[in-house]
Amino acid sequence: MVENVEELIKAHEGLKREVYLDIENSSPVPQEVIEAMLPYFTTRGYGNPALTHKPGWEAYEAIMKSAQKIARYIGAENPEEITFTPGETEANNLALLGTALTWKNMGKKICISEIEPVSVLHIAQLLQEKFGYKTVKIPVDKEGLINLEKLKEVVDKETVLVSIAAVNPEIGTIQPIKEAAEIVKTQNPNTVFHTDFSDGYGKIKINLSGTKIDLATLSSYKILGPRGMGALYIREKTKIEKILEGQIATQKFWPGIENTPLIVGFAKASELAFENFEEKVAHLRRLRDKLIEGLLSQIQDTLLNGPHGENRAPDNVNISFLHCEGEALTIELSLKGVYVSSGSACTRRLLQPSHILVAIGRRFEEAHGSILMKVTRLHTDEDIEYVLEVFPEAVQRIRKIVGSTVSV
Amino acid sequence: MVENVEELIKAHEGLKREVYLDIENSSPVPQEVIEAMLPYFTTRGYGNPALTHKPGWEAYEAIMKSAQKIARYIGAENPEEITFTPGETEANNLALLGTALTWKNMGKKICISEIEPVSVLHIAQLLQEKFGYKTVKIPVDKEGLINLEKLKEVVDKETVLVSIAAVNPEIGTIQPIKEAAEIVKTQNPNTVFHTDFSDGYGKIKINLSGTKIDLATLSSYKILGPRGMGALYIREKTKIEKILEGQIATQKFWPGIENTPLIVGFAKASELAFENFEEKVAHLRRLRDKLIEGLLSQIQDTLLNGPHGENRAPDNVNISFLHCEGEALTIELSLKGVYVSSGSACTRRLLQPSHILVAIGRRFEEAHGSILMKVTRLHTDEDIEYVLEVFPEAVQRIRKIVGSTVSV
Amino acid sequence: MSRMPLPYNPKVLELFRNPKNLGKMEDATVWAVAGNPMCGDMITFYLKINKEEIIEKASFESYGCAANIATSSILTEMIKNKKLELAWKITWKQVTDEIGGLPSIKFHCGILAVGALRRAIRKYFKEKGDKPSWLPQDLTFEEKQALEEEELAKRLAKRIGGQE
Amino acid sequence: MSRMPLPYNPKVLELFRNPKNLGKMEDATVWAVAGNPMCGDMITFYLKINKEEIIEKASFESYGCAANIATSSILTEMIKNKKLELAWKITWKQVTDEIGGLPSIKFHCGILAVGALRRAIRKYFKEKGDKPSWLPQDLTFEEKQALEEEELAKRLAKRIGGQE
Ligand SMILES: Cc1ncc(COP(=O)(O)O)c(C=O)c1O
Ligand SMILES: Cc1ncc(COP(=O)(O)O)c(C=O)c1O
Repeated sequence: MVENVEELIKAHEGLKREVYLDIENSSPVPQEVIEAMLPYFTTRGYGNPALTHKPGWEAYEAIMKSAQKIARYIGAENPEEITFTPGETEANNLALLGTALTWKNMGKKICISEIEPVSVLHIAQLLQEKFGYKTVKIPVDKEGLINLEKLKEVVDKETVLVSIAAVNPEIGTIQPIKEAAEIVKTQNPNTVFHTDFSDGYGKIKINLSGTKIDLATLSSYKILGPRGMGALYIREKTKIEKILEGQIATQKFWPGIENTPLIVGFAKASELAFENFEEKVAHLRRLRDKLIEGLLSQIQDTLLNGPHGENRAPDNVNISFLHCEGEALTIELSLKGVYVSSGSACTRRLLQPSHILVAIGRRFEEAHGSILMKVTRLHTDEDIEYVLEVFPEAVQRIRKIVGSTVSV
Repeated sequence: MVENVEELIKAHEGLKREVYLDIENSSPVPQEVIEAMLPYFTTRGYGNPALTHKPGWEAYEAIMKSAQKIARYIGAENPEEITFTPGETEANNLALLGTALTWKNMGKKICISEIEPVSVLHIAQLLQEKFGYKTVKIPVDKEGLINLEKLKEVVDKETVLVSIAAVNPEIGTIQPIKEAAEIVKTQNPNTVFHTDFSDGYGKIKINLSGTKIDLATLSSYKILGPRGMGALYIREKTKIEKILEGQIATQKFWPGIENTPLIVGFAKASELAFENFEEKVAHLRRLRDKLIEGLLSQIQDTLLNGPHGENRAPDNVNISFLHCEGEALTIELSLKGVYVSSGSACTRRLLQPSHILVAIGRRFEEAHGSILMKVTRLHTDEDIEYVLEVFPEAVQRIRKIVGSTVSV
Repeated sequence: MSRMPLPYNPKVLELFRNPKNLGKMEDATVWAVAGNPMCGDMITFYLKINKEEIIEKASFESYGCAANIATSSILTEMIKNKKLELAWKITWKQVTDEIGGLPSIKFHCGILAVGALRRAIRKYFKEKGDKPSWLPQDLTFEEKQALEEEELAKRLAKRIGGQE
Repeated sequence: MSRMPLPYNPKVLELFRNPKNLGKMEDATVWAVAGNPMCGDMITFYLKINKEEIIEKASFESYGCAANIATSSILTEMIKNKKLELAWKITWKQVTDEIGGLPSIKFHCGILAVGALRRAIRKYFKEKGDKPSWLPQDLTFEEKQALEEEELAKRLAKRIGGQE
């Protein structure tokens, strides 16, 4: 199989431009972030931050400063509220399983939206299937906005946890998350409110201490930081239990010794995202709209998935190309140097396409032909123009292969 | 607090040499490993290895080649048996909790040694305290060798799991792990045998497919690879359930998308450890013995913790300095550029000193004055000589502060 | 298996890029479909069959991934100028081998391609009102699998809610 | 708190490196110990007290971490030339403040230092056979804590197995 993949990579030789837009799944790390991390791999702070020697103290300093920075960017009261985890997945697991463990005798109802990322969805399902919880899914409208009325109805005395992503990772819907948290706490002040904020961090501003949000997940690579790093904001008085056991260094809720270089990289990536924030976000919005409008106007039989305009994450582009299978299209685009992902069942290794697209009412065929892209501050107008140049012919070629099949 | 730490770091200015020996807790990463990782952060394989585009295929290739390499070094049948995790802690949690979840209706007895690392010990305790398991601890002798007779007695029909570290991380005892696994399987062929092999990997050879070991934990930083990476060897037919939920990329037992640069770094560190293996291990042994003999001969009232000679890990040095508190000594040594850790209660933020030292019969006072050091292939004779030069006066100064206190 | 063996081999990629016998055949003797757009996997096979029951021309259209496209394309090559009886006997395993192997999660692509071909052959004889002795009464493995995938898609769609 | 606030401040480090009033005092009027080597925390206080009940000299020895050493040392400075009554009134909080603050997990070091001092003062009056009115009958917070730590260590040692 390794030989096969070498051939696949070779098939990409001689590309005149490469544009990576699959930030949803992974991302390259810019040079400035690398340079911030490097000393912590080799010459500084490579010790255990809980120990009394110089490399440990250097690690402690770096971790504290990083936590302070990140706390500031999300309006947390203090850096102790930041728990670093190996990623978004682990932070979501800690939020949901840790809360369920803490309140296991208080109630057995959990409430999520229909369009949560799989790490939230699958934990909620696990709690229902194996631990006697009732998991209620709040429906969303055609743009992915959660139904606040329904949320109000559902949250009751039995509800230990509500988890709703502030910004949907796939279709970019920005939820009224503050209101959602207010509603939940009005219904039951003891319900813990969690949000996966991975797609909001660095893209929309939030001041968590001014909200009723108790737990919020952050992810490093989604803002061009290194993989292997995420965080869970845990509001000071929120009770939670750790879900794994082991050596405790400076943190209480995730065992093991902190990964100083990656924490420093995450903080540096945050700094780069929040410096001249408005300007950067305006750049994202402009490229996003250029890409959306270019694709919708040049290619027929397309559907934008998720909201238009202000309710949409500034970086998110998700379009369904009808009569066009998504995985085939990602390969065709890859051979032209454009790297994207698809909500197709094929890409997901399941018969079902993205549950998120289905939840906003897309037919299966529409979901199979969806392509997800995210622009970053490092993308240029030329990048978008290149994507717009190669996209129509890629879609055309795949549609030619499909021919009359799907309309038969 | 951050200001305080800056002062502490400043107090180290003008050191003529620095020798980092706290490999137990964290480690710097050599330049060759950095160089292997760097392209995967910035220019190659930064995609999701499960996706059909070039950066994904590059990631897949890198991960497969890394897994193949590591599989080869431990004598695994095939690379599918390697599951990458964010660290040793997570691999141990997966091994123990994942096995307990799988066999929860088969038996409720778990068996570990008295001297397991805390990530194994605490999970075993958790299973006992919260999930109705009976955790039996196999005693060890004064050198830390497990009692095989006792193991044979304890393992019965009810025993779902045995976990014994092949090499003890603190006192370096090399266990007769093959025999232990044989005994366990003879008593009950269904019992899953796990070993935390983090302190053996790269230091002693093993051919796992020729043993009865089902699960084995590896750690990257303990062989000078990057932090944030570990692995669990899962023998092909061994059943285990994942313990966290989320997006599945190319692996089945740990959710989330693989961390390609750190996996590549781990593989490169492995390569460096296994190239000219005998020579490197001989170098470790020589430096280890030079350090042990130098300290024992120059400083009075010392005790070597763990075995002498062949039964001791080639890199491990652990000595108790009587009438000398360990944390104070680590600070004194740090101010001279020698970075070590201690089994003292203070360092551990508990009233109790290392359970491992207590288990081999050390009195509390002896444990409090213990210092743990590990040498690496990058240490030189000059490093060891420097340590031997500064150590006696450091111990002397701390003993002067202690004065007659402990003998009162 | 813990690692999803995803990468296609070079032959799949080549046929994905330059598929042979692609497109609707206007003068087809018979055509058939297998799969369902709901599961993102659908193949149409067109056959031109002469009086000696030899496949003179075969073509395909495919709504599916690269493996789907490549297996369909190679199958059209494999059956060209073959007697129907011989074409019928081609198994999904032979198709997969011919293409140089497929990742296990893509096996169903080869199965679907063979399913579509066999449907077309059955349809040909049905329309002719004639059943040769080599043509089994019962559905073969590949045909059953195609049917199952189609039904699974419908059930899933129904469960998820009101999709056609 | 999720983060262990570990780093010592510069004053602690300075006193760790250059402790004041270190060492056994041969001509001490009284001495006392608090803590237990089993928990890795033990302080000996030596006092030279004159007829006016003024502490003329104080010194210490410490088996413990840097915080332990520094708080003991600063306390010997704080009580020098003080009347016993005033020395008695110094609380662990004042010691901790004097040293510029301690990480919370090191608070017990200040408590133990004050505990040792108060024990020495009690012992002085007990040996004299005299109890001034300002000296409370009951153990104070710091003395009780010292006692508790000592007993915890013994219990732990017993539980873990056969240690003295
Ligand atoms: C003393 C000690 N150090 C280090 C580790 C491993 O830490 P990590 O999982 O962060 O690699 C452990 C895990 O049990 C441990 O007990
Ligand atoms: C589609 C998708 N991509 C990425 C991630 C995050 O992956 P990681 O935890 O490896 O950062 C998730 C987590 O839920 C996800 O659902």
